[in-house]
Amino acid sequence: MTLDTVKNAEQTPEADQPWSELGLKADEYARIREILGRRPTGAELAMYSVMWSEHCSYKSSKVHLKQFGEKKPDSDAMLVGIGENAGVVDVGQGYAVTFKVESHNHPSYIEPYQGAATGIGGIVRDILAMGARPVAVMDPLRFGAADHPDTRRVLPGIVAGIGGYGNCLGLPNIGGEVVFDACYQGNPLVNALCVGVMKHEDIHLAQASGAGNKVILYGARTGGDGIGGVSVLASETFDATGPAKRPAVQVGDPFQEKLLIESTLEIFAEKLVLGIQDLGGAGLSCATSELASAGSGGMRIELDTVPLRDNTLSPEEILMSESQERMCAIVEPGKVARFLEICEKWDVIATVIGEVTEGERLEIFWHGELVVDVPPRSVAHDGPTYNRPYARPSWQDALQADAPTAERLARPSNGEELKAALLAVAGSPNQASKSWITDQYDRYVIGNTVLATPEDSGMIRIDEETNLGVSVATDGNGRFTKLDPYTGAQLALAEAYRNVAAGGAKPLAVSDCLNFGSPEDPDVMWQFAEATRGLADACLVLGTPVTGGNVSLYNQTGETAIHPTPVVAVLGVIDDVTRRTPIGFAEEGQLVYLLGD
Amino acid sequence: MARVVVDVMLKPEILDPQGQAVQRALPRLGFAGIADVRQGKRFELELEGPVDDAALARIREAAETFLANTVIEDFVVRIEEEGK
Amino acid sequence: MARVVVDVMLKPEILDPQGQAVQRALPRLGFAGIADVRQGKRFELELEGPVDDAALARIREAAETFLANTVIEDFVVRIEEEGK
Amino acid sequence: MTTRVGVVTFPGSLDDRDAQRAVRLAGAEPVALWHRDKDLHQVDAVVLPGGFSYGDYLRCGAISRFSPVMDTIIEQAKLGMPVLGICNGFQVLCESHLLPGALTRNDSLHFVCRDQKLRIENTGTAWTRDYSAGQEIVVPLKNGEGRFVADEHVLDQLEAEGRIVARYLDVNPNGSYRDIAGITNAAGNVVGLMPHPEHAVEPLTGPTTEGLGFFTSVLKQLVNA
Ligand SMILES: Nc1ncnc2c1ncn2[C@@H]1O[C@H](COP(=O)(O)OP(=O)(O)O)[C@@H](O)[C@H]1O
Repeated sequence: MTLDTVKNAEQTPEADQPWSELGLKADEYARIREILGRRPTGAELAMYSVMWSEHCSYKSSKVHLKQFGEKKPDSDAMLVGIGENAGVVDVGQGYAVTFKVESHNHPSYIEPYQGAATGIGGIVRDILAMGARPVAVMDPLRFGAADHPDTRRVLPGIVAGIGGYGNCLGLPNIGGEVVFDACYQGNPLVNALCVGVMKHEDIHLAQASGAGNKVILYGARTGGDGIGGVSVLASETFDATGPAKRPAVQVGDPFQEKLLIESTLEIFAEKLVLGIQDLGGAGLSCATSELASAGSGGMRIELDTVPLRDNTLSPEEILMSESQERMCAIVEPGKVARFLEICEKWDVIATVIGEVTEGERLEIFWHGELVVDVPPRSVAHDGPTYNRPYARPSWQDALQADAPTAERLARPSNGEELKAALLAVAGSPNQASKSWITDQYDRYVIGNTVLATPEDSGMIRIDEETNLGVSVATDGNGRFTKLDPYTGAQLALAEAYRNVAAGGAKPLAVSDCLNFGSPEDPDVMWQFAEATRGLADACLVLGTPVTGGNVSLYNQTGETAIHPTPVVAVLGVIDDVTRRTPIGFAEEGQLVYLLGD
Repeated sequence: MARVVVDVMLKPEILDPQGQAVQRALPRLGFAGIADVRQGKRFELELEGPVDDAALARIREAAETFLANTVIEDFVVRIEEEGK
Repeated sequence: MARVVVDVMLKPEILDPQGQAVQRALPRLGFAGIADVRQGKRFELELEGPVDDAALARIREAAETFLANTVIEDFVVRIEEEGK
Repeated sequence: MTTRVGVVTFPGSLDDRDAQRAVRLAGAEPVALWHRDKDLHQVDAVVLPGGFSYGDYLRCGAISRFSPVMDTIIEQAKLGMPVLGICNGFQVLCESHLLPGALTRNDSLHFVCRDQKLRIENTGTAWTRDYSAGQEIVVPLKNGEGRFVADEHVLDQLEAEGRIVARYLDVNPNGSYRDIAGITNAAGNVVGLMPHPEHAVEPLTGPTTEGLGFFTSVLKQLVNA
């Protein structure tokens, strides 16, 4: 294959391009041609296609997510809001906490162990990139019916993957959820949350400024994993027989990630970086375009300097590769040597792959030939925005009318019936003890876990001298949300809020993972619109801003969407963790109160 | 009894962190000249009956559906040579 | 480049829970007639130079001191046959 | 002079800071040791902490065992310096042949994290003097490859020489032969332990504070020596 350079693109305007296979729509492809004033090169097309995918561009959800900003409650606690890798919250005593929940649903269905493992890896790098030391993880999960044969394939792999990766990183697992419901049979939900702690002055942002500053790629070598994964995996629907395409699956290396964490924290401590970004979905396409567009000036990358695991990769593939455990940093020339030294200490490969330039373009070269020449903002931020049609489903009234209200639900009228009802509840997999899962997770490592399973919220001490701590709970109820998306999202928030308060912490901020079906279905889009509206309204009332989160769409099997499942995480602060309130009765003779009505 | 071996290796394009860790350690231990290391699994199956085509076909199916994860792994089924 | 394979298996007297788990699962999946399963490791080493006696001796030493833990494991070193 | 207890960090060590905290709470001075540095910086004793050094790839502890710091530790351990290996550290000690046997995959094939009851069987080691014979304690246990195995002859010898330091009670969490949770070398200065006493040193974060005894024991041993 000949190299598709910018010059070549200019000379061959009519060349056929696989924009459709890469998930782009005709009008999106036309937009790209308009932005560039020519046809894109293969490498440019790769970048636009991954960055403009639903997963990276939030093109269907953006118009609704805006409300989290518009209805943002006044809060002194927000240090960094939506838009960065993760939001940052002031928790006092000079400390800041960052937390975020993300999904890895589709990859985990295809390859449960690696899908879930790399889900943990991805969210941990997001938190690290903010300048924080990751201190805990949580894992809200949804599976199909407990007795379905495919649950047997999916569940043990997912749990082992979360444990395998999180345990090896040395991050305590302080909570999560396990819910079984047939609606998740062909589309389990694997959401992962990470909490990180830093001092205010350590906050780092993803931006590249200052001409002459170096772009350093460090961590794992780049391989052929997950190429096209972003656009295909996260945006296409599975049919009932399983995944139609089997794109390369990413394999995680938690040991490499542990080294990445330690080296990065040492690099932060010595103040060696100006801007930093993790490589997640969309890999280098995302990191370079986001860093460049958030800064001033342009960027020049020599793509052939990227260390490869597979020497046959083309520039397009290198730009799209989702190889795990990589980060990209902007470093002043005078600090490069020390940066590389720290990486060497931790056996982490680090390479200068380019620099910040005076111009306004992101230019990428392959053995001296220009293969990408784009305005970085057009890749990272100016993706399409859809106002998808939505309408209250025709079946919504019937569904609500059929709901078991107090009047219609037959109450047990005798001992036998009461026993049967009790046994039915007690025997439900959703009520059963989760210890067979949580016993596979390390909750002790780091030695700061104050509350973890089976408590209402997870709580972590962040200062051993003052006993300052934070707590997090996640909740979500797809059945409620299906019945009434507006209220269902609010219920999820209220429950997580209560769980944090019950442990003794003051709720401060919210992160959310919005798991829904196809946005192209007006019914689903209505659920999404209602749930976001409900969540934004409730956050305003409770005074807890949404600091960030993640949207996962196309969660469906064939035409059937999962229950709309917004998972809401609430973060709280407690100034003295020794005053925490565990669940359970501590001593005989204590009084029991019921609060609320 | 007859023995059939199933070797399961990660596909070449899939990252093999274990093999890499071994490869990086070897030179430190004084073993130079090794360009690449991949680590996989070896299953030794002892059959009750003879190793005929039918038995091999069944084992191949077991490897395909169970012993290997063909999303990320390749496998080879072979009859163990005498004297091993 | 030449390939040398090192197979590492738990010694027969050491319990192999992984192999046992596979063996117990096989009949449930419809694969009968398998009397025993042991699971071990397979290392594929790509040598930079030729596979001569000196190279094999070094690999045997690496297997003995590093790739296998001879307290609990046995190993076999062999040159990969052609055409594999 | 305060007693100095070194805690080694290998790439992938996880419980190194926890071990340092336990050393501090016991009244000694924790000293961070780096795997590439042969120098032990005048420490009086060494802890090899838990974690997944080198990702636990190949075998747990197999790659760490060849790090420069281990050369010195092996040398010093043979001269009588107290060494405690916890979990991954225990695996490193077995791989180094400072302790017999090996640690293999749990019989459940799952990683297990639980509050584990143990009986201290030998109070004569450098790390268990502060316990009473037969004392039962609860400390966290968390491992995927914690099943202690050795051949019958070695097991019999360990029993006969009283070198089993701690045994699992109530539940054997990983299928360890003869319920073995920890062992010592013949001299009693090198101890390997699968459970994590360093996670049971504060009432706030541990199930008990019964793990502290390992760290106070070595302090007494060194002060009396
Ligand atoms: N996937 C999981 N990962 C970690 N902890 C979990 C997970 N699922 C449940 N837990 C924890 O187990 C405990 C009990 O969960 P659950 O029965 O769902 O309680 P609740 O109904 O109070 O939310 C909680 O502390 C919860 O955080």
